[in-house]
Amino acid sequence: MSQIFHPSMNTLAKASIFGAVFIIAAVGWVASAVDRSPYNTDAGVVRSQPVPFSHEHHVAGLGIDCRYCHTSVEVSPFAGMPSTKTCMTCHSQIWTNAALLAPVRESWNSGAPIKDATGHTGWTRVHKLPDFVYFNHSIHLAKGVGCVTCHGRVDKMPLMYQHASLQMEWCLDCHRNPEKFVRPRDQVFSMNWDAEKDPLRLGETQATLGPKLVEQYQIHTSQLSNCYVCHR
Amino acid sequence: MQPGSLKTSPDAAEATVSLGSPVIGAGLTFASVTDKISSIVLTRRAGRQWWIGLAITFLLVLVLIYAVGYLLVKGIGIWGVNIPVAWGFAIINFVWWIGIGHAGTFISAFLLLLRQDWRTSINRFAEAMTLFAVACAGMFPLLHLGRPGVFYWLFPYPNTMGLWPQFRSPLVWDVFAVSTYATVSLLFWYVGLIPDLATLRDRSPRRSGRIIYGILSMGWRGSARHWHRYQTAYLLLAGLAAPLVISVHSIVGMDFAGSVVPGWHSTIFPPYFVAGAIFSGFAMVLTLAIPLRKFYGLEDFVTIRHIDNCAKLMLVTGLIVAYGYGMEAFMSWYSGNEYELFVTLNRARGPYAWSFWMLMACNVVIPQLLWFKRVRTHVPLIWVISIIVNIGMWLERFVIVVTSLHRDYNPGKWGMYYPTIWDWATYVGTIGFFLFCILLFVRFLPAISIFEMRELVAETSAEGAHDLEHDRLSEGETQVFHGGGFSQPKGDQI
Amino acid sequence: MTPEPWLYGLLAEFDGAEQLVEAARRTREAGYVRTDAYSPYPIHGLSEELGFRKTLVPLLVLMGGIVGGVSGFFMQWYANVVSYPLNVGGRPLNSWPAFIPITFEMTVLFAAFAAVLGMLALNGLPTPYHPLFNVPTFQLASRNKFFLCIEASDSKFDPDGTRRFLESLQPREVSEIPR
Amino acid sequence: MNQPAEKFEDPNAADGEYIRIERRTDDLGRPRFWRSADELHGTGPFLDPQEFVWPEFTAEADQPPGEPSRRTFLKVMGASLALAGLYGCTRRPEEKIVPYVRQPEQLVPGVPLFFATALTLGGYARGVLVESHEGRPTKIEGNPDHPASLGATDVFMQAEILSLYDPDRSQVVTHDGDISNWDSFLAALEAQMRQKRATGGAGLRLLTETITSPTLAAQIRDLLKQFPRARWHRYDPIGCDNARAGATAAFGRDVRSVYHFDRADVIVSLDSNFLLEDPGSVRYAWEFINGRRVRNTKRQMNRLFVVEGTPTITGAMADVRLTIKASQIELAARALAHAIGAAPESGRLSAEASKWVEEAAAALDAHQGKALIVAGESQPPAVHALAHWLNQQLTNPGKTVEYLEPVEAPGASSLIELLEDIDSGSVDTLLILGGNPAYDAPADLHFTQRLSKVPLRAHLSRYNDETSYHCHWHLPESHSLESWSDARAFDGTSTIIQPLIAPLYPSKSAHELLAAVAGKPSLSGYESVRNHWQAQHGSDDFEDFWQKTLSSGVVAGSAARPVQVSAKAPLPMSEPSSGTGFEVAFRPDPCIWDGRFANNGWLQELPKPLTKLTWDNAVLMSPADMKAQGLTNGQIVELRSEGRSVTGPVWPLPGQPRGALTVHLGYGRTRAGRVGGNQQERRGFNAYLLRTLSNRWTLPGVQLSPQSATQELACTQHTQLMHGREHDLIRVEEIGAYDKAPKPRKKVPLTLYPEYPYKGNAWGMVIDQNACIGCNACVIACVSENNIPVVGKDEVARGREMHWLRVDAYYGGEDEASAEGPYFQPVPCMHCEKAPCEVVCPVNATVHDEEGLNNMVYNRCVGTRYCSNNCPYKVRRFNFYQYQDDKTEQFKLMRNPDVTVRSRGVMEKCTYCVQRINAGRIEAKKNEAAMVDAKTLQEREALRTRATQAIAQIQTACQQACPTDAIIFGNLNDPHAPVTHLRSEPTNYVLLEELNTQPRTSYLPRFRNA
Repeated sequence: MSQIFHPSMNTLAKASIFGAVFIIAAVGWVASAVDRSPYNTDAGVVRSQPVPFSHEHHVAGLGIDCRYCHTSVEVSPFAGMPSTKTCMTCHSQIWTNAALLAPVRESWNSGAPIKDATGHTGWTRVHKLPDFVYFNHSIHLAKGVGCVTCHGRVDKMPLMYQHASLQMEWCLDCHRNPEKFVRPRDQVFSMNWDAEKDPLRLGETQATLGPKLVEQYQIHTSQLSNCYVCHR
Repeated sequence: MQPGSLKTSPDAAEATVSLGSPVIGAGLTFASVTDKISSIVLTRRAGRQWWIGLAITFLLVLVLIYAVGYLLVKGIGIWGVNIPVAWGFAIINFVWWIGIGHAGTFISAFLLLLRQDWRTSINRFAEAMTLFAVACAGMFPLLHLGRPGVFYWLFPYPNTMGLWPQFRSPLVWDVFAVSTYATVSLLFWYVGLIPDLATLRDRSPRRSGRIIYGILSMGWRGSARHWHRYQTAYLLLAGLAAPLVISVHSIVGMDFAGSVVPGWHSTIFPPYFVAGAIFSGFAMVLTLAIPLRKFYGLEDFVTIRHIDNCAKLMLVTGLIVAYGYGMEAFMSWYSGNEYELFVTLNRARGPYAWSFWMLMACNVVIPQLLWFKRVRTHVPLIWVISIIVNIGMWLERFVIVVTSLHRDYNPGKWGMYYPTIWDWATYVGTIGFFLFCILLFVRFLPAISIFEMRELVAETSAEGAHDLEHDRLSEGETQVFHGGGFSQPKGDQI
Repeated sequence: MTPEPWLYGLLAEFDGAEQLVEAARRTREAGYVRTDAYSPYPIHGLSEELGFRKTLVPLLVLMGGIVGGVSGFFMQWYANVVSYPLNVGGRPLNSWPAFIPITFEMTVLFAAFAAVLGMLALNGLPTPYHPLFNVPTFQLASRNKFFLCIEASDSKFDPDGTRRFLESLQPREVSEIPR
Repeated sequence: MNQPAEKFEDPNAADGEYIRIERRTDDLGRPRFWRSADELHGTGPFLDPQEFVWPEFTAEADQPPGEPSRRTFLKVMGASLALAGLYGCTRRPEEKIVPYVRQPEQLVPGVPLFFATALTLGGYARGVLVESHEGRPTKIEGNPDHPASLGATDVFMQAEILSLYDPDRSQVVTHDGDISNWDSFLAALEAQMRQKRATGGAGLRLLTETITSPTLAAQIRDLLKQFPRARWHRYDPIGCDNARAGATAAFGRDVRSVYHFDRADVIVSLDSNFLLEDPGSVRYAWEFINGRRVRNTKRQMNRLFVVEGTPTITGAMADVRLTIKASQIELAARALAHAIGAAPESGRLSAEASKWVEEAAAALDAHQGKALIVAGESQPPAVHALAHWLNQQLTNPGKTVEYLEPVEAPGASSLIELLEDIDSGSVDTLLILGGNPAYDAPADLHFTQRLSKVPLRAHLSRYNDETSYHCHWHLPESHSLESWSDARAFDGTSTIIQPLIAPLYPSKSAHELLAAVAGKPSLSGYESVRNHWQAQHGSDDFEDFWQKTLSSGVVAGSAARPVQVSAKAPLPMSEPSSGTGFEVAFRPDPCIWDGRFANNGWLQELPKPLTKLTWDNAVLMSPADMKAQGLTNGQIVELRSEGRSVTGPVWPLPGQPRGALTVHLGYGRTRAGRVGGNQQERRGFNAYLLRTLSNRWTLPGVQLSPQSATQELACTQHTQLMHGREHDLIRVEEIGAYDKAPKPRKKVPLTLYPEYPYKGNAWGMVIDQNACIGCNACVIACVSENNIPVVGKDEVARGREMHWLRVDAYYGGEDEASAEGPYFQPVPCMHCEKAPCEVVCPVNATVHDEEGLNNMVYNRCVGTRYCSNNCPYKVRRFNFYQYQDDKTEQFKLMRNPDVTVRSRGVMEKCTYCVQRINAGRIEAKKNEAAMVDAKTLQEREALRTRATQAIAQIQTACQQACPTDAIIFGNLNDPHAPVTHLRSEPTNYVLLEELNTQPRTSYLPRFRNA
């Protein structure tokens, strides 16, 4: 009987068995990476809008408070989207002829909700939670969770995009350790609050301040990871 | 030796059987054993029956694929399950298949540890049977999910939800038990195959065959040191598989025993599930072995002694199972729990009484025939009995699942269970898949462990071990055998 | 004297197990170390005759089992007590009795892998190519023939002397194993 | 409806009206609402409706169940090979947020508003509060201020939400079956009216059902003034005709009797199902039960005697019950009158009946002035007259019963008169406002063929139904939640009906149509109603009155005036019905009433209180009779009488008198819709086909002939016997069980498991089985609140109904002959502290939370259904198919946005209305957190109180709907909560206690005062 295989097959065969372990591990790692990547979470993806509204300009530039447009954020699960009327309070006075604002004026005149150039009605949703997740803005503000904590520095976003992954593990991170994130109730709308630099609370750091606030605001951490808190 | 003389007439062999009676035919040599078994795979043409069988079973596989596809499109609602009977055929078939698998491991592991030399000629395809049965079983828990697409949530892996499986649930135990069982069985089977694959490599007339078997045999060359480690590892695997097989069906039993459902919540379930598993397993071994030895003329290897032993084991396990039934009924009365008692009475008198009494007939009454040696050595009769036992064991699971659920604590939500065409299609489909795999197996792999048979030859007939005249014949290329060195089977037997 | 580089060793073919065992013993007594015997089925005591003492496989299996068991239980304890503690049916977080089945299964799984992979590794398998396969009759090692091989790398090896020694064992024939 | 969103823009543009809602709470802790300011009630599409009701897993799109065609083969094969590994991989679709152009000031996006209005049944108003999410009515609750509701509802009120969004509602005007429009109808009408004005309206006829609406009544009055020769006719398939005739017979004039069951110690019902079938039933149920709540501290209860022709839920509550043929009840009534000391001796009675009469008479005698006799609509006027006379004899008037001015609009002629005029050819224009006489008129009137003689026929109705089919014009009618109107309750109290949403389709209300007839087609319903009340109230401070009235939901002081009347001695016996064969009793269906709710899936799938049948009516028969006739369940029988016949399946009804059959009206519709039945597919059989003018309720001498065929009926409870498990199911105690009961003690459950401390809230529920009348209001409320799908008859028959809350009905007694009850047991999730379902879930999809709730996380569920197997109470429901209709736009608008819409393959169950709990808890926590910044101590305390209030006010949907407060939910850690007190009642028990599942839901036993 003659040889069936070339000597190199020995190495090859051994390597294939040994390598299988690493291949499987690698596949798993890639899968989990993709799962958490913006491709899957849409984090950092800028959406096209009827009007290229710049939070950077309105928040950082003009210093408009979040609540000016997102009116119901303190009382309702839903932060609220500004009505055309809200836009027109200023833009009936300034930039009255700006081409960019045509859709707004169009809506105002026609009385129909805002449309983009292609005729699609409405703004494109940027922060989308699955329908089986019930997020309530008002309670988070009441308990000292700042806008920035979830939405990022919108004052640095010329165009709006989703800041965080919005995946369950991300939510749990704060629901399990609120002290790492809570801030004074009077600072929830601040874009650049920092525990170290808070003039009213000298010498505090998040590490020292957080637990106190959790205590004061009666945040029952253990309850925060109950399923029914977010899912119904 | 003369052609044809190798094949001792079955009748002669079956006439008398005792503990001393041979586990292989007389006058076998290393060479003849090797050539005969390997030739089935390497040189014999696949017979007409084989093709017909393959065609039929393949049709059934198509039925399975369609049934599963329709299930995935429409949803679990196409089955007969409902509230209160939320488990139906899927779980029944799952338990049934898992049970069947057990005989394979039992034969190869337990009997090896117990130094039962007669096991050698049946352990190989018993193990194959295990693998395919487990494959069939594995399908059902997956398919019976409301959302099969997320079955992987039952496995622990780092996920973005920060969640884990619920390790207290017997279903998760199942996941681990069944997957471990499948893996270990596969390893055990493959390790057993390596030397035979080497034999096939060395005897294959075709280059393709030499390459394929060459790769699979990993360059095995029968070195004394290799044999040494090989046997140690094989023995240890057997030692691991033995408790494993017990644990697997105990855990399956705990799927039921772990619940509060009257008729399920019973400590006797694990042991008598294991006994039942081996009971049905041996039944299936016989159901397969008897036709197999006939078609491939393997009466010398699977002798009447094997059939007799399997029958005895069926009898023993059957009695354990019967004892289980008895204790179940007794405890339901002795516990004084009205709900338990009701379930027992409802099984015997309720709308599903037919299944209960059929079960008693198949699993308790008919196996008693096995007390008689006449019956144990009457091959066709044994074959029929083994099939009856298979049916009986399926009915046992039907009775356990359906009759317990359909009338439990709350009369306001009692109900009935009627399987649909899709339940049947899926079940029959898996049977087809099982036989399909078996047919492929006997065609492409040695259905009997060649090297262990050689060992057996060495032990039994020292003098017959080498037979010069025969060796000369076979030193050359294997096609020499086409002229028919030994028993040329009749055409219709191939 | 140095062996030819093209030679792997010499191979003697025997008809029976007894002869092979006998040959193996005498080979060892003759002081050959790098030897091996090949048989179609495991022959009791043969490897000892070649001076093979004990194997590591059982130890590996034990290790595998321990690793599997510990990691199995730890996984369950960690998931239920540390990672995401949940009140499930009012049961204790660390419901250790409920964790036993999976712990056991993991033990068996890891042990089994250790047994198979360990055996292969220690045997140096897979080796699809081997000089022995260059010897035409060697294919009968998987059928009905028994072989004894003395490798050229053995310090006592010398082509003629060793061949003479092997022939003194009355083999069916002695053949050279080209690399 | 193609673009729902646009339909929602600016609903009441026509009206220039809008309501601002503020929220306060009354002492009962029930939410109440009133409105102020007078602005536009406009609520545009603030979000795409789909935003809130997107099915969970879009990848699992699915068709309703059906058999595979050869076409599906490839798809199926493909799917099977793909093996569904791709669930998670579907990218979420891009979504749009559509903000307002001008956001209404009162509206806070995401926070529901509540509006007070009323819904009518048979013309009588029941006040409701309607929950509205961004302009979409989603849920109906009772109005605590309304006398006919007291904050509770019945099944019909709850189900109106589905009726509103019913895609089968008529959406266009049709003329001779072709699509037309309002303009062409109004043109045709105008042409007709022009010559009518000349002739003073000769030949003009209106046909309506009972009208209590003051505005509509006034409009008709004006119309008849305008057209002196026109006439108005009225017909009701159910109605109160017998009661009114009886009153006239007794008092010489029509009066309305209003009962006060809570003031009566002894109540005798003469075939009256006052717990279900009276315009005041919701209130009566509460009063009646109030008279029999048994507690450790209050151990008396009223005593109910019932004689009835067929078992009803009222009979099921009876302490002393007699079921005899309906035609025999007059005899029993007279015997009773005789025993009380009335004139003529009655006919012979069975021994059983005489015994009942004696007991009843004795009890009545002993409770003069604290007794009450009620007669049912299905009894002839003579029986009603007897009842009035008896009440008077026992000095009950003014105490347990009051007589008021009739609340119905007077001046209507009868249907017969209309038909006679048609025969005489003096009718040329017939406007049918509502109702469906072509379907439900007595068979012997041959309504349809006589109707066809009228030259111009128009029918205003919500559905293009049988009557529309026989009219030239069909006119879509607006739903009560879409249009302005008003109506009076059983006691005359008026409510202004205000719309919550603009009409989904081009429809008009009766007001608008009549205005058009009167020549003012532009007059809106809003104007008609407002003008009427302005005229009534006078202009000074009218605005104030108008706002108060709208926000409170009742017109203050509008109840009918009491009248002084005295009953004459009983009339002579009306000749007893004769004839061999069976006696058939016609009754309104407990689920779809007279057929008007036939197309309402919620009601069709609602198990009937006694038989637990769904989707069909049946010929209800005494089990003994069925044996005698050799009939099996569901076997088809033919009922034949006077050459008319119907066929339907028989079903056994324990307690049904021998020789009597009962059939429920409302089924066998031919043009109800896809749900209620059409030409292709009928639901049940049409019992109206046997009903005659003279025998509207009881038809003697019916021949019954069994057929070979059998029909499968979808029954949700296969056995109504307790199989000796009374102790673990429904405990029935004689009154005074408390004396035997153990002293209240803190139960310390033995268990190997650690005790989980519940420091915060600990939710629990107590169900008072002595208060449950089995009316099913809780079930429908749950369906409406929790987006529970309708699965259809076939699925129900396979045991797959989805109701989270079921009401089991178990019969007591030895056998079917001596069956007691049935007793009712609502079974929601028990929220066991040691829940068996949780331990077996392989993926942590159902676990406990810190408030003791058994959480069911749909999106984690993989669907092993192990939890259902391991639930001893079998309260879990599984989505075997994609049951939720995620295609129909209307349903997307209807669903509760606060509850996940479950999709295929997941388990679901009662959550204790966790969405309401969370809303309350969040409110409380907001206040708690705010306490940090409180400046003063008072402010701090105010916040604390608001926090505790928010928790205390949480109600489950079933609890809020229950007319008798049989379901009490609350925080067991709150020592003041009612649930805590009831939990510690010595007779309080949990189901299957020996399993030690430690349920949070516990039960109080049923008591009998025999």
